[in-house]
Amino acid sequence: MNEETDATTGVVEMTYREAMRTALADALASDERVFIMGEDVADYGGTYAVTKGLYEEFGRDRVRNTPLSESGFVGAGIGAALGGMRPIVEIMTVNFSLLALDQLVNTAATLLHMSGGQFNVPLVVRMTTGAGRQLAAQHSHSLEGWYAHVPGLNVVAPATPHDARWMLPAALADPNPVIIFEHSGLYNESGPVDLGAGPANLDRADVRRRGDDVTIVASAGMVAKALRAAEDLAAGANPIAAEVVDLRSLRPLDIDTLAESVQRTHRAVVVDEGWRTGGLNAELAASITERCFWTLDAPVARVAGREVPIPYAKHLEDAAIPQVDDITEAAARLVAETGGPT
Amino acid sequence: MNEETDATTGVVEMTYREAMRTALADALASDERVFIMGEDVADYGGTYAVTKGLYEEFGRDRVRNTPLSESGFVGAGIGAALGGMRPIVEIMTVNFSLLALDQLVNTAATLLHMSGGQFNVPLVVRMTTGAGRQLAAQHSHSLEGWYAHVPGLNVVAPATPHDARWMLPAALADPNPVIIFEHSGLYNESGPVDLGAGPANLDRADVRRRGDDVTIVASAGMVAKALRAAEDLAAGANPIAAEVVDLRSLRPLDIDTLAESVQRTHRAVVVDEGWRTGGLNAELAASITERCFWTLDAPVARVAGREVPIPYAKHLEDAAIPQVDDITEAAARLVAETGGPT
Amino acid sequence: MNTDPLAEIGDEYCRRLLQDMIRIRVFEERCAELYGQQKIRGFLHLYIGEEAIATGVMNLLEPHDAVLATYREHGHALLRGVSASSIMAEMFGRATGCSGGRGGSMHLFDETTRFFGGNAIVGGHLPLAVGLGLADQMLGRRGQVTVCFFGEGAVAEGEFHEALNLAALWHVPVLFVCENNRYAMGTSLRSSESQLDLALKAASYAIPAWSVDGMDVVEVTRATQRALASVRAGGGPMFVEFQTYRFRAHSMFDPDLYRSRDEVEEWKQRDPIATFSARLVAADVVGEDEIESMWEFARDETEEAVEVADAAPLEPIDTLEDHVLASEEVGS
Amino acid sequence: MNTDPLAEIGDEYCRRLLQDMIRIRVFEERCAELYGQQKIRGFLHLYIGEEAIATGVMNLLEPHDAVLATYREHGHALLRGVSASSIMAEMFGRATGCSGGRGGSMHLFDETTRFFGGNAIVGGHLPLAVGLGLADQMLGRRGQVTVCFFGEGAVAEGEFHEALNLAALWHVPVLFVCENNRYAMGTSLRSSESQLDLALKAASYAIPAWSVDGMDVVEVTRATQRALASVRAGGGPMFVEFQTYRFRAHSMFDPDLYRSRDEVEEWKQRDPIATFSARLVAADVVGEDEIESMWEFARDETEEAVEVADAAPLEPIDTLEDHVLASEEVGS
Ligand SMILES: Cc1ncc(C[n+]2csc(CCOP(=O)(O)OP(=O)(O)O)c2C)c(N)n1
Ligand SMILES: Cc1ncc(C[n+]2csc(CCOP(=O)(O)OP(=O)(O)O)c2C)c(N)n1
Ligand SMILES: [Mg+2]
Ligand SMILES: [Mg+2]
Repeated sequence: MNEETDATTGVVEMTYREAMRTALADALASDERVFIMGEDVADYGGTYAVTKGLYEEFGRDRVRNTPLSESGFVGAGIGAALGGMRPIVEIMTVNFSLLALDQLVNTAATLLHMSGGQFNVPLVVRMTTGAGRQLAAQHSHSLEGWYAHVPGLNVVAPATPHDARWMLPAALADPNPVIIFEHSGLYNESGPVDLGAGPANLDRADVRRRGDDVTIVASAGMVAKALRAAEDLAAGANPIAAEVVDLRSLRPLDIDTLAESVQRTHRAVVVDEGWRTGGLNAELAASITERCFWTLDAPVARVAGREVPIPYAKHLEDAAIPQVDDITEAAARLVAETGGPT
Repeated sequence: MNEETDATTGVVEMTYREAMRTALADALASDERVFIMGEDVADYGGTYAVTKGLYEEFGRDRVRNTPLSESGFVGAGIGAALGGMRPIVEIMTVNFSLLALDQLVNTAATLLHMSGGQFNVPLVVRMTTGAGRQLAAQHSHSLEGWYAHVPGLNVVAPATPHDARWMLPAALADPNPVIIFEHSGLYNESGPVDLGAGPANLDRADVRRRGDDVTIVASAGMVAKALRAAEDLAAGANPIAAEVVDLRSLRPLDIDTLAESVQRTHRAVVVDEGWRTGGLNAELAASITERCFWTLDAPVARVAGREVPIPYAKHLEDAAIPQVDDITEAAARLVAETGGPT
Repeated sequence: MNTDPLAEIGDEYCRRLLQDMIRIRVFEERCAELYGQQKIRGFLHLYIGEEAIATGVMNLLEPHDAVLATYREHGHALLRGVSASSIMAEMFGRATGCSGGRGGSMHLFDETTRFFGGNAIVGGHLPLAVGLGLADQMLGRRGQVTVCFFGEGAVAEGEFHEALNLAALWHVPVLFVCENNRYAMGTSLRSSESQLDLALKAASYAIPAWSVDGMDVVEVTRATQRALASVRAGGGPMFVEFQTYRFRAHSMFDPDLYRSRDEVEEWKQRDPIATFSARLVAADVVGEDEIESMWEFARDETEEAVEVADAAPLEPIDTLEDHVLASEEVGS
Repeated sequence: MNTDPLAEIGDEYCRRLLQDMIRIRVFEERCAELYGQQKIRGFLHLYIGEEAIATGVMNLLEPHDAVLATYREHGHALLRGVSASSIMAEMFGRATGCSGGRGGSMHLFDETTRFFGGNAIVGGHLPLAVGLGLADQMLGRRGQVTVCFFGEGAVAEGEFHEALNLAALWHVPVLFVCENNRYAMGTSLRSSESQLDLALKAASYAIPAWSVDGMDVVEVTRATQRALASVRAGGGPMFVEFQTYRFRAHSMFDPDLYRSRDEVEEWKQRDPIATFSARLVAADVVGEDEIESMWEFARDETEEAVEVADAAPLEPIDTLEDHVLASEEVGS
């Protein structure tokens, strides 16, 4: 749990979807330069019903439907940002963001540098990510790691309703492009949100559960699975105390927090819903190893997606992406192979 | 040097560009299903003059100019492959391939799986990659690592004229999509090509120089720099014997060959022209560590691009990408910190 | 021309068209139920209301032709000759499904009938159609056509523009079939196109194009006959826009808040099956009882498909990583 | 109309147009030399032959307007008021360059004049223009225009299609200026477009469009006046195609094998500077001597720019990672 939620005053339970919608409504109400654009964000209410009701309240100009033109409206978002607006561009899913990748990588991320510091791009892009809903190979990518590779972008992945509520205002206050990844499996999850907390930081990881035997690093949709794995590990025959770290920010990566934890636990498991080879999990394993090589009892264990386009059939999809048991087993094996829990 | 080139008969010296052109001409001559398409591959002769003279010999249909429509003609290449042709699609540079990434990731790489094994895509895509020519932020990407992340694709990076000559026929014989990355800095480099060697493997790394003190892993444009660094290391005050491994294949990664080498040297330096965070270098560091954790004398050292869009000015661009001295220093430091050369 | 269109087409053929529309309708009504029972998962996009288009077009294709469709393709696959049971099994995620259970509703594929999906990136399959046509052209397979179905929403995508330009530039034998059901999810054509005349867009690529009533299977047939004749004769690509409407929501997730009930009801008055049935009865081509048996036939086909699919095995989990890379040529 | 166009424009303005075309010509001729001497590196794309377009258009813009151009933009930047010395310094990779030496020839930027590059992904800046226009519209900055220059090669890109549709759909104040020099590198319009009438394409988005002689600075001026008046008055986006030709190769790397010497020579007969000079002399608007002093002025401006750039410092290497992320608002 992140500390803000320990405060009692003004802490309410709400779903991730409600938290994000509250953040959007608040942003539209408090800054007239802010507007939302994307496919079906208006009457339809957003594919995941996140923008539901907003166009009735703020009108079609500020909650603006776009045609199916991902590259076009993301580029228009960059232009609007350059022109003094604060666009929040919704790309329906990361899968379709490939059509707009040129705009984000070749323009949004490069303009400030290419212009010698003259033009910054205060753009916020939201998109859903992840698998798990039997949508098959073209609708189930987890490509956050690609965006996290690009200098000039900030990339965050709120894993809790609280972060869903408070990362957006921070992103809007940032003078640079910020990409917000929302795991589609999280929208119906509820949790505490401190309504008075104010903008959250966009660059620090957060320890969601304390433990001294092994560090489990996860983000977005994998955080909940990691926490459940930690519970199983604690409830096991010989209990293992797992520490669970929620990355929150994918770029920059908060290696300090990870290193501090691993220095204590001497063991690390990184969890990544995306494909294993060349995924964010590889960067995490590499940086943790650089910082903790001498204190690690074993190589960092990687629990990641299988190297296959995500299949439709449930039993195959489940087998293709990391499940709670995969995390539990990886952590238990790691601890067992290195002398057991302390 | 890879073994084929030790053979004397039929070994000739040619440039990387000539080698690739020879491979293309040979492919067009030997299989009428093969055709080339891309921007300015015909009269213009290709931006890097690789296809020069081919349309005069094989005609406009088989050496086909395309409009500026990267997504369109890459998709057409996939369709032509499905229809029984063997297209060689040239995307001028990896920078523009972002416009076609959806076709490659969501279609070329997924069709076989989504169709339950019914439709394979025998497509070859060639593109240049890399920086070093003062082309600035939008024309200097090294994004091979992204393609190497995608199941369903094969990704190779010939670093020698010999591989430039013999990887193409292997790619054409492969029933799956193969992406060939040609570093634009290599075209004028010459080296030995065994004209009788035949198709090269697309899945094994190759030890280009033997040494027992440290393993330097590189690919594409970084191989030559790694070899020069190895010479400097050997010529230093207290000589260091560096082994240089050319990855050749970026997907699949030949971890066996890397591990075998590191088991001997106990030290590894991975070199990557791309941005450090989340680059292929991270995957290499992570997999080498997994395989060699107990024999490594120190964490794998990563020499990679600085986290900045590539600037135009020469001194800044040079500082942004790995140079020979960066590799030499990293290797020397690694060896010094771990008891010096054996 | 003032000859009677029905006569021109022939009674037998009219019966077949009606039967095929009914087969799609019944099959999909059942899919909706099965989705409610969670036997079908993921996304499910129904074609109900639009059956005249697939029916009119698919019945005019030859075995060697190639077909590409969107995620709203159950009817297209069915009429292409993919068995109802293998389509149903696919949606049940079974090993015997037409994509081995790996594709689901959005990714029906069939190599033997050259059915290239089942594509779920809007606009993404248009360039593939150009390439398939190019292969036919370069390999000298005269008379062969590639038919590419897509929704009007795809027209806004850059790939539509690139594909049509390439098709015209290279004069490939491709028939572009735009299923204009007026909405892309909740976005009406008016809010997605600055110029509503889609045929005019095709003309800007010098591609012959016209707009046709997609609720009338006879009109669809006549227009498609003309278009196919020209494409097969080497006339280059053609574009036909069929005006239609989907009676159901976009997908089973769609609350359908963006259009009025009245609008939907108005269009339902033009139900392609009801209107064609009435017309055939009026013209004495078929009798009420014969029509009833057509529904009966469709129900039997569908129920058998459900039974077969229900009994079908799942792919063993250890095959998960199969079909990522082919060991040698398959398909195409 | 049969009024004398020169008179309409006025002598003073005519002189200015001629002087500006000459400034671009002289500046770029020098760039070519400096490239030979390796003082300018990377890619260098010359505008020689096309000067009438930038000259005619840029002279009609207001300080609050926004401008986007391609990598062939030295002239546009110069006439926008970016100093010759800061442009030259940029190409020399110096700290005093208009992009701090980080952009080079393809990426000239200037915040004070709202010059948004210098964009090197063909077609990539068109959507940005739509967004800049949208910002003007939403912030109620009436009368402000965003002018977007691009080559005819960009018309084949999907982003052209998406951007024009969005611009028309949203009625944004953007002027699209197509510099049709007939070639995209070595690819002629004929081999890149199935429909050669580019204005007709714009029409398919319901955007008013026409084609104009881009070798005649007076025609460029008159057409742009019309277009700008409409856009500033809230008439929505406009599209103007200027027919022109580049006298030099695409870039300094281009062997220029794809077009005949005759073709190039024919077009050189229509050199916008030579023809306009002759016309002004004939009309007694300027004398030979005055024209000579215009060349003199341009040479001085260019030589001074070279000197200043030559003396300018390099960015310290330790600033490499500056300008990757802004600490607070800058520019725009
Ligand atoms: C590139 C892309 N963007 C967005 C989506 C999400 N999406 C799926 S279907 C659809 C609407 C498409 O409408 P249309 O093309 O008219 O076809 P219809 O569903 O009406 O048959 C959208 C936006 C997608 N699949 N692909
Ligand atoms: C998306 C993309 N594809 C390819 C290129 C390489 N390229 C640079 S300029 C150019 C030709 C563009 O021609 P045109 O748009 O007519 O402009 P011109 O150079 O004639 O002024 C090409 C293909 C690029 N920069 N961007
Ligand atoms: Mg539709
Ligand atoms: Mg041009």
